Amino acid sequence: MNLEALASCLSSSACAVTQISTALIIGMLLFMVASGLSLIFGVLGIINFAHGAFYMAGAYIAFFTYQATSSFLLAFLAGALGAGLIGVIFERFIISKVYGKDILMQLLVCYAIILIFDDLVKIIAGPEYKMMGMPDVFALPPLEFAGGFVPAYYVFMIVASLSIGALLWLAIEKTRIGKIIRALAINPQMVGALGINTTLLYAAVFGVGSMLAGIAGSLAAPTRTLTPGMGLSILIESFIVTVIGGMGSIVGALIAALLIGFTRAFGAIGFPLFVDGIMFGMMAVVLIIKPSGLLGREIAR
Amino acid sequence: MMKAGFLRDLFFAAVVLIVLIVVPFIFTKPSLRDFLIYVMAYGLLAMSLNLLVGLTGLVSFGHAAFFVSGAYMFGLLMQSGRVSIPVAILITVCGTAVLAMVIGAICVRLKEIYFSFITLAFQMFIHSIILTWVSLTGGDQGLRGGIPRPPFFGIDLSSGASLYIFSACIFVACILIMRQVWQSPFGYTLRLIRDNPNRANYLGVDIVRMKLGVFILAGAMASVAGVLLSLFVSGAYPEFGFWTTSGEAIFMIMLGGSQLFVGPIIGAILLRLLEHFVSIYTEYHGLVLGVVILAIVLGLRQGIADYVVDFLQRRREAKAAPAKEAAFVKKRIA
Amino acid sequence: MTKTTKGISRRRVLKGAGAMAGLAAIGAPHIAGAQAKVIKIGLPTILSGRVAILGTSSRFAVQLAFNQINEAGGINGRKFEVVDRDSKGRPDEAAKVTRDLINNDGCDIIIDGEASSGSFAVHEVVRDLGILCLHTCSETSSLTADPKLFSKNVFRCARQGIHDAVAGGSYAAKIAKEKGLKKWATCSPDYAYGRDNTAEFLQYAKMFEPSIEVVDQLWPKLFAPDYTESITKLMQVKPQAVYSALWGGDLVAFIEQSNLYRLFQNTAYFSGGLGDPPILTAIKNLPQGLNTAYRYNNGFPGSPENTAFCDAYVKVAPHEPTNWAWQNYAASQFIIEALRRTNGNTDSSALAKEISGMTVKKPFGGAGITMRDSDHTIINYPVAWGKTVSKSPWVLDYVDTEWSKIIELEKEWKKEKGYA
Amino acid sequence: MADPFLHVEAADVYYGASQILFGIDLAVEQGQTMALLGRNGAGKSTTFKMIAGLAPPRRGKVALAGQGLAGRPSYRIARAGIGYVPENRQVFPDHTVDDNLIVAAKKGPRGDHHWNRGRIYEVFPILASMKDRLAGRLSGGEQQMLTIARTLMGNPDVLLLDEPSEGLAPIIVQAIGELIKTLRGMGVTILLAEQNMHFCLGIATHATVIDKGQIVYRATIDELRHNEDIKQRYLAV
Repeated sequence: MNLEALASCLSSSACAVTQISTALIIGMLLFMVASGLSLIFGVLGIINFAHGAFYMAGAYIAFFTYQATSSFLLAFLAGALGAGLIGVIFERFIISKVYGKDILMQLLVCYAIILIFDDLVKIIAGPEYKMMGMPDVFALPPLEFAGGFVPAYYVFMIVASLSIGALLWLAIEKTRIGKIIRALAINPQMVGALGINTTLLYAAVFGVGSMLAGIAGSLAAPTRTLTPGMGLSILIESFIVTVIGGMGSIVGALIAALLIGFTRAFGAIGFPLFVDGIMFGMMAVVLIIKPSGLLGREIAR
Repeated sequence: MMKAGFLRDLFFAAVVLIVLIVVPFIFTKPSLRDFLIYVMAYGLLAMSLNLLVGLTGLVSFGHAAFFVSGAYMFGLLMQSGRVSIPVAILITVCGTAVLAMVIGAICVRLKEIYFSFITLAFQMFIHSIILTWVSLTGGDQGLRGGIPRPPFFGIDLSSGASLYIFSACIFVACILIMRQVWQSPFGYTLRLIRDNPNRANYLGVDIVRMKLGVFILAGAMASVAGVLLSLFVSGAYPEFGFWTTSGEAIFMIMLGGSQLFVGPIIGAILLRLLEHFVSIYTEYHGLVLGVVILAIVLGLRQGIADYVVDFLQRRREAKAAPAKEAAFVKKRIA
Repeated sequence: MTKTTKGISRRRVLKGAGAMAGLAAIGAPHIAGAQAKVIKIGLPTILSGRVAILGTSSRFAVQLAFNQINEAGGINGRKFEVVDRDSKGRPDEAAKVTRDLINNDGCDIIIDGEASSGSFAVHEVVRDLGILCLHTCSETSSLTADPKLFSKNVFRCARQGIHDAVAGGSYAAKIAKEKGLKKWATCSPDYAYGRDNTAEFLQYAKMFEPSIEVVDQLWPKLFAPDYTESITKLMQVKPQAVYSALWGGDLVAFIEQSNLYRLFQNTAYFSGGLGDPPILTAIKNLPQGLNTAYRYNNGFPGSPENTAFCDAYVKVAPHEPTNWAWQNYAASQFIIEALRRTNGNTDSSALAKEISGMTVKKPFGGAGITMRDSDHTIINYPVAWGKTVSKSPWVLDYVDTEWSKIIELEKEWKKEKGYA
Repeated sequence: MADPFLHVEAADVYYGASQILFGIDLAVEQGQTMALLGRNGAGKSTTFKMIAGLAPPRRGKVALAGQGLAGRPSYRIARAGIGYVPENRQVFPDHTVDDNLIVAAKKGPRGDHHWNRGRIYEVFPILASMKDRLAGRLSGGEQQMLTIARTLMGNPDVLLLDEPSEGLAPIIVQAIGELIKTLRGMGVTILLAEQNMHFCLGIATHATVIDKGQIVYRATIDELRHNEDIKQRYLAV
């Protein structure tokens, strides 16, 4: 434990800026993955343990698109939409068969999908590490803010994630379709009886949730290594985020993702050995005090 | 009644034990023994978890925490060289029971998926302790240097055959204990809690205490499974306590069936066989296993043993149905 | 795209239709006779998950070696069959599949393609069953250096951490002296190998250049996808040089993420794991002048044997040989040569007796690689450090370390550790 | 004679293995207000759920304006013109009153959209005054008004009202009654499930009595008013 280092970091603007940006960098990708997880749980009542597979799918699709086209924009869009599409197919043909079944059935189906996806990636892309590489647009020296340095790509990543998060929030809170989706989360039968095609809506929500994971994957592709099984590590952390933030709450996911981001960024300086323990500890404490998470509702179903 | 039931169980247990011991002497290939010991260890883990999942409706995602605690406690005790094997097992089971009591006291108050989450959190916490506390546990490399098996009461477990027989005896004893719980008034109270907690509450059942009781019991049984495995592989590894191990146990329950007492064992055998043969033929065993899981979940929609039991019951009912329907019609007309 | 070229059938055809019959099949005594002519090599390794390349590149090398000998007519008329099995990187699974390979598949010899933790588990099994085994991937020094773990049938045909630490330490000390690098930091994965490797490197670097001072040590998690917090921490500490034991995909991510911060503009980088072709080629923007240990290079040592090995390997694998590939290839050579000497007798102790002290020329030529008989680990393999360049062959200017110096310091280290 | 506007014929409904409805026949003409009367558990709600597609019949048929509905998903039935108002006032509690209406807005089966929020607030002035309040915070009567209004937003041809008076104070019940009368006056076709016969007397034109999952009596409301036997047997509390 080195609280002195922590204090001295916080008192220097250079250090504070760099570490705060670090927290955002870590937090934002987690937020993207966790918000999708949270959305799917909130509306469909499914804990999508296979969510990491969509993150992986997004990253690989972005990687191959970038190799083929050398366009980051296309790679990003392909990763996001590709993961979304796979999500819809997965929902229609598999997950929809276990709605309302006990949680173990859902868990098992997701486990099966993880196994299948990892092997498919190994067959299609091979077992070796892949790295997409930094697109030329972002091949700039890191930007300086108050003495601290933030790479240009990370600035883009943070802004993009926050914008997507804000769009998602606005869509859910302010648009008619968002209102319908919130209603769907609470009383799907009633929503159907009002003439709304709930089947389609479920597929769409699952698609958007997977798309968010795909977005995280394609945003991560230029800086993270692609391997079969890469979905696992991010799944565990985003799971912690979702539980802390409250299953079903987008804002909760944001707050919790930032909490984890700050814990890791400043933990690296002040208490490097306890970071992991603190994350699990926070999760346990939240579950004990408020099982539904910081901003979650008790489950109605 | 109880007594007759117990005698019958005892008889079955004796038969199973004899079969378990005799089979490897007929088919003498050592790999069969290896296979059976694995099935016993993982089967015991899955059965103990099913006390929570199938009997009480508590879906624990973190049951491997007790499996790993069993393996490490036992391994460390044996490596200390101060105790004999039976004493080490006794201490391990009691120690894990205490651990399960502490964790359970917090967990069983939570409902449904929150219970699942918090058990998962505790398991990951224990797993990260094992990884971090290198000086005690050996960190990611596990307990190294082998687990000594000093002879006791003239039994020397360093021979493969006696280790196997010892494991089979412990396994059958544990199954017998769990069977008694499964059939006892305590077991029926747990089923009531699973099916209708409000009614249980109304009848004056102390739900939290009952849940805690079965949680401790299941944890203790899981620790025995951990002991068996660590004795066999002569080591203990953090992976024993990773969430994938819990996942595997859940998978065994689902594969076999949660409502039949022996379902998880059937699941353990099926999964082990499946993995064994699939991994001989292809490195893409994940793909094959995944497809099999989907086929079972989406096709049968329940464990294989549960499916067979239901199927037989449906057939019996279908035979009895015409008579019943006639009676029903008569009643309506009247 | 992976192009999987299959050599001799690694899947056992004979298991056939009856296999699913279940328990009985496992229990059935395996058929002697015609099959006994085939010598089975069991290869437990990691074929799935994040480090699957560890196993697949090992498998390519082992298959290559035994295909070559099969094409040459086998040994004393006996052909080879390689049976591989996926351990998923789990030690308990590694123990189990190794037992299966021996007890069920009837493998005569085990080539252990496991990472460190799995190797210790396999080690217990082969020690228990008394079968010949060569560890080919674990670099953890204690695996063979610790006499408590010694087994007469078990060898290690892999780089040993302590050898590389001596070479790396002396190389780093020289550069530190030249460039005045005093402030050092480390950033290694938080597990046994990462910690041991880092400690050993620092020990020798400091021994050779006492002015080296370690200002900070960072321990990111193994298989962490993101190293940003470690990188920014390094930027706060501002060391002149960084040592890292990161490897594989983790290292690729670390280098790319560090590039974003231009970390290597003012900081010298010393890596134990960078010199592996799949890593070097995966990194899109490989900075020039990073220092790395030799893992494999098609131009070093510049011998015809090495070129022949590399050419044959890329014909069957989708990438150049890896560190694990040459180690496995060399291990196969030890086995083949030993069988030649025993005339195809697969008895473990007979083979072990031959392998002790044996020298093989493949794959590097020159004086060959020797299996030291005192502790069953290889010596005289390439231990060198070089600097990265931005295009193939990726690493140049390899600086050798005298093996006599390595062995001398290894002796002291063993004494220190109580191993000798 | 043409088929009735809303027509249920010989419909059987099962929950799992147990049969709930036995050969239900129902006919509601356009513009009628039909009361479906019966005791608690007689099968009124199940009948409604069957029509709305939430408890599809195993046998028999359901048709609206000659168009078969049985077996279709509930949203298709709603789009065909069935406006189902469930019992227990299932408002979306975390949505505002306004949002509850927005969620339900759709055109009628022939593209008509005479019901919109403006019109709703005219007809339900009490909702207009609290349109930004969360629906979960409304009183029971207000919630009942909201569920009716919400269903009207879908411009249905037939309104199925499941026990709108249940659990409400008499004065509120009266207000709901007035509201239904207003709707009737506007020409809305209504099927009204009730155990409270007196509530229906001033509202409905026709009555059907259901008991133990079977239709036992059909008449105009005036005939029922004077049939003491039926009232005693099937409706007395």
